[in-house]
Amino acid sequence: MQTITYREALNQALSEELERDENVFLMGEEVAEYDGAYKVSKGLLEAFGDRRIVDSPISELGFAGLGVGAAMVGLRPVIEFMTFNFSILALDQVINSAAKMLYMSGGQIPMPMVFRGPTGAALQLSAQHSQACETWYVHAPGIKLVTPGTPADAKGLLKASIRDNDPVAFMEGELLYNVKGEVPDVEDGDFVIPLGKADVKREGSDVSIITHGKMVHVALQAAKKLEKDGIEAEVLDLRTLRPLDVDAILETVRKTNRAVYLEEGWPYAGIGSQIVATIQEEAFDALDAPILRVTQADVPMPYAKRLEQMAKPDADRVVRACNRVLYRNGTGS
Amino acid sequence: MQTITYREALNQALSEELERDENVFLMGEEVAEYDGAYKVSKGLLEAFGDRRIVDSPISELGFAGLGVGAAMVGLRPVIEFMTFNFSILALDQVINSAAKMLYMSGGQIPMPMVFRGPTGAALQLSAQHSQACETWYVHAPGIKLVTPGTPADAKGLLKASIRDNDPVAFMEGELLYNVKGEVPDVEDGDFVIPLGKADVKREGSDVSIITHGKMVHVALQAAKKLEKDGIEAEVLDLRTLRPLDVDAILETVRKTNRAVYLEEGWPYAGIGSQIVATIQEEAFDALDAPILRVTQADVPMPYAKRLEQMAKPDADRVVRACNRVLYRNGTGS
Amino acid sequence: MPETETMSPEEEVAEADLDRFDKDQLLGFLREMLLYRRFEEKAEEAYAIGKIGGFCHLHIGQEAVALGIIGPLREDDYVITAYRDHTQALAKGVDAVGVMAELYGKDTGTSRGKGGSMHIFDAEKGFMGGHGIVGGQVPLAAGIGFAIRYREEDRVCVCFMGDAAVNQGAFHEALNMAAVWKLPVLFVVENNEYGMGTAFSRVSALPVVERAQGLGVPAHHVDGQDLLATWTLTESLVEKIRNGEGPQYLDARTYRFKGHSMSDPVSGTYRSKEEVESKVRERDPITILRNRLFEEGMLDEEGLKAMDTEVRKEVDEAAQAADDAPFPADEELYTHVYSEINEHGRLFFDGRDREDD
Amino acid sequence: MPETETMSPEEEVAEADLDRFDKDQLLGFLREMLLYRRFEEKAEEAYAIGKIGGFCHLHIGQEAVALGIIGPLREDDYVITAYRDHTQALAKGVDAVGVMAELYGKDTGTSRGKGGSMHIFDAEKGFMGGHGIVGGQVPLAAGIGFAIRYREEDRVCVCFMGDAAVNQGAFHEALNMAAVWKLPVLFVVENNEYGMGTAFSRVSALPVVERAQGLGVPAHHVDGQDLLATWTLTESLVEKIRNGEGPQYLDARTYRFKGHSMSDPVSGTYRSKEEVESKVRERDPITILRNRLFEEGMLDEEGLKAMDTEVRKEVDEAAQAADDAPFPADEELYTHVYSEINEHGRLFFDGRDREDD
Ligand SMILES: Cc1ncc(C[n+]2csc(CCOP(=O)(O)OP(=O)(O)O)c2C)c(N)n1
Ligand SMILES: Cc1ncc(C[n+]2csc(CCOP(=O)(O)OP(=O)(O)O)c2C)c(N)n1
Ligand SMILES: [Mg+2]
Ligand SMILES: [Mg+2]
Repeated sequence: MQTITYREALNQALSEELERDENVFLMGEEVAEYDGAYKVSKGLLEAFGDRRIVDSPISELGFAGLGVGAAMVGLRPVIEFMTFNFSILALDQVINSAAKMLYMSGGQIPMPMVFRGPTGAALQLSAQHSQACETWYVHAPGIKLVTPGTPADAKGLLKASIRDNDPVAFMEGELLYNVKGEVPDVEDGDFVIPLGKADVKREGSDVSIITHGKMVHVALQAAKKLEKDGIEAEVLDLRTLRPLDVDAILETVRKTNRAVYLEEGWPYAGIGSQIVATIQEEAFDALDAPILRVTQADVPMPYAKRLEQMAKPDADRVVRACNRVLYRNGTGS
Repeated sequence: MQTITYREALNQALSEELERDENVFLMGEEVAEYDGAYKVSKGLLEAFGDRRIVDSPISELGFAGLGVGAAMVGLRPVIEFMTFNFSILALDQVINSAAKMLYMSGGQIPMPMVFRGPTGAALQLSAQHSQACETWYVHAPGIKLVTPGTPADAKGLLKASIRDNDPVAFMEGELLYNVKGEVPDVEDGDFVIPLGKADVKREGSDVSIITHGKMVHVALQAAKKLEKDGIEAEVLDLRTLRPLDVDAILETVRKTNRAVYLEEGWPYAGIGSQIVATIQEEAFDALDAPILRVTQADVPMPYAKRLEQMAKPDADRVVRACNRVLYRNGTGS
Repeated sequence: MPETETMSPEEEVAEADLDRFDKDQLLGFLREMLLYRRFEEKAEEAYAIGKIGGFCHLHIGQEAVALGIIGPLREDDYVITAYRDHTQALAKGVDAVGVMAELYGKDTGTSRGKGGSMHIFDAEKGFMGGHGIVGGQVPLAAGIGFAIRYREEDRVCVCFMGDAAVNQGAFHEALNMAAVWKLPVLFVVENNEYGMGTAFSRVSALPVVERAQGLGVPAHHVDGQDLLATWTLTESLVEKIRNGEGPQYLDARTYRFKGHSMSDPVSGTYRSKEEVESKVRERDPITILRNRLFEEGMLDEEGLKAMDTEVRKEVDEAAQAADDAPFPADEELYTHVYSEINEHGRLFFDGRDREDD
Repeated sequence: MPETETMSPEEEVAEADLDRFDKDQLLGFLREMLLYRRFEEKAEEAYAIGKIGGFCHLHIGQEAVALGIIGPLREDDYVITAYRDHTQALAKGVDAVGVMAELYGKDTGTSRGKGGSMHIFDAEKGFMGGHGIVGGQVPLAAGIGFAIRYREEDRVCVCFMGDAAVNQGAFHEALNMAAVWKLPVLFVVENNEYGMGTAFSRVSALPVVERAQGLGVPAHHVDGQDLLATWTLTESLVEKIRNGEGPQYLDARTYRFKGHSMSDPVSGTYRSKEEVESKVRERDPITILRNRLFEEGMLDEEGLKAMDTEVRKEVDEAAQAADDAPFPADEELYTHVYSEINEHGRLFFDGRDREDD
């Protein structure tokens, strides 16, 4: 096992897939000469040249569409959005071209491509630069959505996403890039994690904290705090939101009978709303309490530090939600 | 009471508001010379001139942004999207400019504007022209979302939306434009329906069918079919999705203890998922069965007639869902 | 950096024209355009009796643009276009039966009945669709061009768009990228003067041919009703592109003889009946070529009639075959959403598989 | 239809320049630019010690563009810009204390601490923000121009953008609309040659000044490091616009002396240390104006020092005031999401109001 950062894990995945398949290329703003705005593509220009690592103009709609066109004739583009915030400009190409192409062509034109980059808030970047974009990428069928929370997941899932024959939105986290974790050694062979398998990041029997992406770490913090209070929380990391591991969700809920969904984004039609709907539909009798959701405050992200902290979901809020579904008092701090 | 079409109701609302307030103008593709792609703006060019009824180029991002800019300095733009399908191109301006402007300016710049046009499927327009866009417009805070299902609601809510000081997405239905209904006479004075109030379109005590937009009519059909089986369904039309009349939702659920959400759009992170999450969170003990959702099939819209019919939610499907939450057998036809 | 140039190809071409083609070719051209015309007239009929639904945008009046630009291409070149796509598909060699069956929503349609009129696809023939969002196909064309260059092939991609598409941001972004990376794409504006009911000149500060001037893609224009001029100019542009000179931009001036789509009026507030009638009388690309052939003594009324009978028969047969073909099976609702059904996890959330629980 | 023209204003202006301004004005110009410089240096310091967070894009090196273009405007004209917005706000008369307080995230900030560095707003002063999506403000400017024309006012809206924004579709769509409707907007590209770490010429087929050529907006360029040239040209462009001639486009050539944002390197793979150093040495707008004033005998070292001391004091006071000001109250989290809390219905869905149930 190597201990590397999430950033290095992504870099390894890109590098290995570029090496493995000549059809893979990386395009986006600052990905080549500048090594990536967040240095995820560091060294790739040098290793693979400017045919395969391509700096784009700031034309999100255009280069997303260019990626779709290249995929139409069999290349396997990896399109980097500097952050997914800017990708709303490109959403028409994602939804109306990438996600629908296979269907409206009657199966003729697969879309083996990946849109990737960080989603969600970093620190004090305020309203236009701090939003979790999952909902916009998961609502329409035809696209898959992957949200790794750890270096190992980042590597294994990015490799799987690049090999997948459908369009995949792959959402990272700016605040995750420096997070370290164990990842299988390169020498031990191809490390690929199949899409659609959730991962129990912590076992527990009292309450299930279900989550995805960078919130996995917040969930684990909350679980630690709960542990001090004698409560064993299970933390289920969905890892991929479409395909979604419904079996794993139902399993943890049937085990604990109580659940909290934690997500970075806004509540209305968020990922959590879908998970709640799914659980109540398919495990109605297993629930001893309503499922609560812990989300960003339902406001655009403010700049001021304290307001921003308040706006973000945090471990204390998760603890309080867990206590509520356990019908206990508990403040979370 | 006058009996007019949904189209005429919208036309009256536009005309009255243009008359009332010099700051209101209408811009969009084909709204002026052509009288609107669906003739909603018929006669307005003649009545108000080309200063206030403005044909735009096919530049959705551009003219949506132009509307935002005009609202920044106090005009009250009504921006027509020929259909909301095309507005995904404009979504960045809707979310990042319109919805966030007031917040990121610290309250200085209100956004008194309306984005309107038909949403959802018409007949056999296939994948790119047939989608319900509610989720994309409701997920982010800062914008309101209105979805009238009848001529009276169309008129009263459009007038309220134009007068509202926040950005409002106002979603109509191509298949609703010819629907007729009673609307208060013009002579009887200003007819405005406040945003945020749901409407019980049919009373019933056995099961609640909650819905919005054009699905109101499907829900009423389903209720009729159920009636023959001795089941009294209550049909609650949310009318506005943000603000959302949660009280009315909880009230009907507390009355019937069983609910089905019917919507035209896709299921994943759809409106229904939010409503289910809200109900189970706030009326958990009132539920005698899981809430079921009836939605579009989770596929892009196919062209072939029969496939399209299968993809769309219909009354029979609603009947079957109601029977399921009532733990009864019943086929719906 | 390529220089922006505006040529006047009509003049240049006028002399060369007929001699460049032999009689069989010329007769073939006429027959081909007649086929497009009769095909769409048939579609119009079928629409009227409800065999075809949804939107159906006819290309009638614009046939010379389809043939004049796609004709000179190699079989392995690519074509991509907007929703007004029937005759371009035929020009690229897509089977007329498949196109008609698609309009009928049949399982034997080019897109298996899922796409319909706006989304004709035939990947094998290099016909890359049929796209419904105005301007949406323009970045896709840049992507196809990118892939050609990436693979060091000498193919070309032709991207058709309507005049109104020129006002989309996608146009701007895609042409700039094509110019920067010298992508092998011919961007063709089928300039029929109107976007639906809006005259281009009412919503654009400059004429179509000048709209690429800030983008570094050399611009050309041609009389798109003159098949031979269009063909000849296209040959030269495609050659430039194949030689690695980068993208080219062509304003092909044409006219739509029918309404925007089936339910729209042919004329009305936005263009007069007289305007349409004079265009139909004087600018019909089929009439223009036919007259040339009459003048040159290559064809007479009788020959034309025979040709037309043949073409009509072909079209009738296509319609019959479409009518006879099966609709897609119900199971097709869920196929082709994903090409790969992952081993783990759920992909569809409508709960219909649990309906009978 | 306006003709696209490319002028060489440097030359034209060179003769007119100094004489057009009186001594007080000229000294005022220098003082103003010094203020911008010291203000941002102070912000840099405050950032280093964590008083300012998030992104903070300094305008250092580009001051003459802000002053030269905003200076000639009337108080009731509008300015809108991207995220590199501090000095433009100051130039439009926004209170330095309010801007600094915004950077500090304070309740007394121009956007009450909610916007931060990228979103300075002062509606009363006609400073319409501070926008973070590259190119996003360009259609907004068209909208402000539309409203001016709608109300038959003779105001002008200046829209700043970076060179990289020119590659956004929004640019294309907005400029075309501005040209079609003759909107009173001056589109200014602050052409500092780079978008973050990418040289403009690497991702654009044509230079900035030529990029509006297809859009019908007359194009101009100016040495944006030469305040007097910029001011003089702007006066003439604003006059044209006020006279109803429609939009104008200006390529203001400048250079960014600092990194793209606080955490980015000043130089590196994308531009050399030597390049930056030579620009700082030879193209500093403050040094350029200062030298002119020295040459003309209007200012000496001592006068400059006194001026600088004064300016520094002003900036220190602003920083102190910002530091002393209160942070927004917790309740502010939910204010300004909606301007109107409707009588009926729920607007917020995070359930926090029910947390203590
Ligand atoms: C982005 C977008 N906006 C609006 C529409 C609706 N629409 C379909 S065709 C059309 C007119 C397009 O005109 P043009 O590009 O000139 O092509 P033509 O129909 O003349 O072939 C419009 C407005 C659409 N399909 N996509
Ligand atoms: C749509 C969008 N894409 C990407 C970014 C990230 N980004 C912020 S600034 C910038 C560079 C912009 O350069 P330019 O327009 O030249 O302005 P400058 O920074 O030089 O003032 C980029 C890529 C963004 N904010 N918005
Ligand atoms: Mg046209
Ligand atoms: Mg720049």
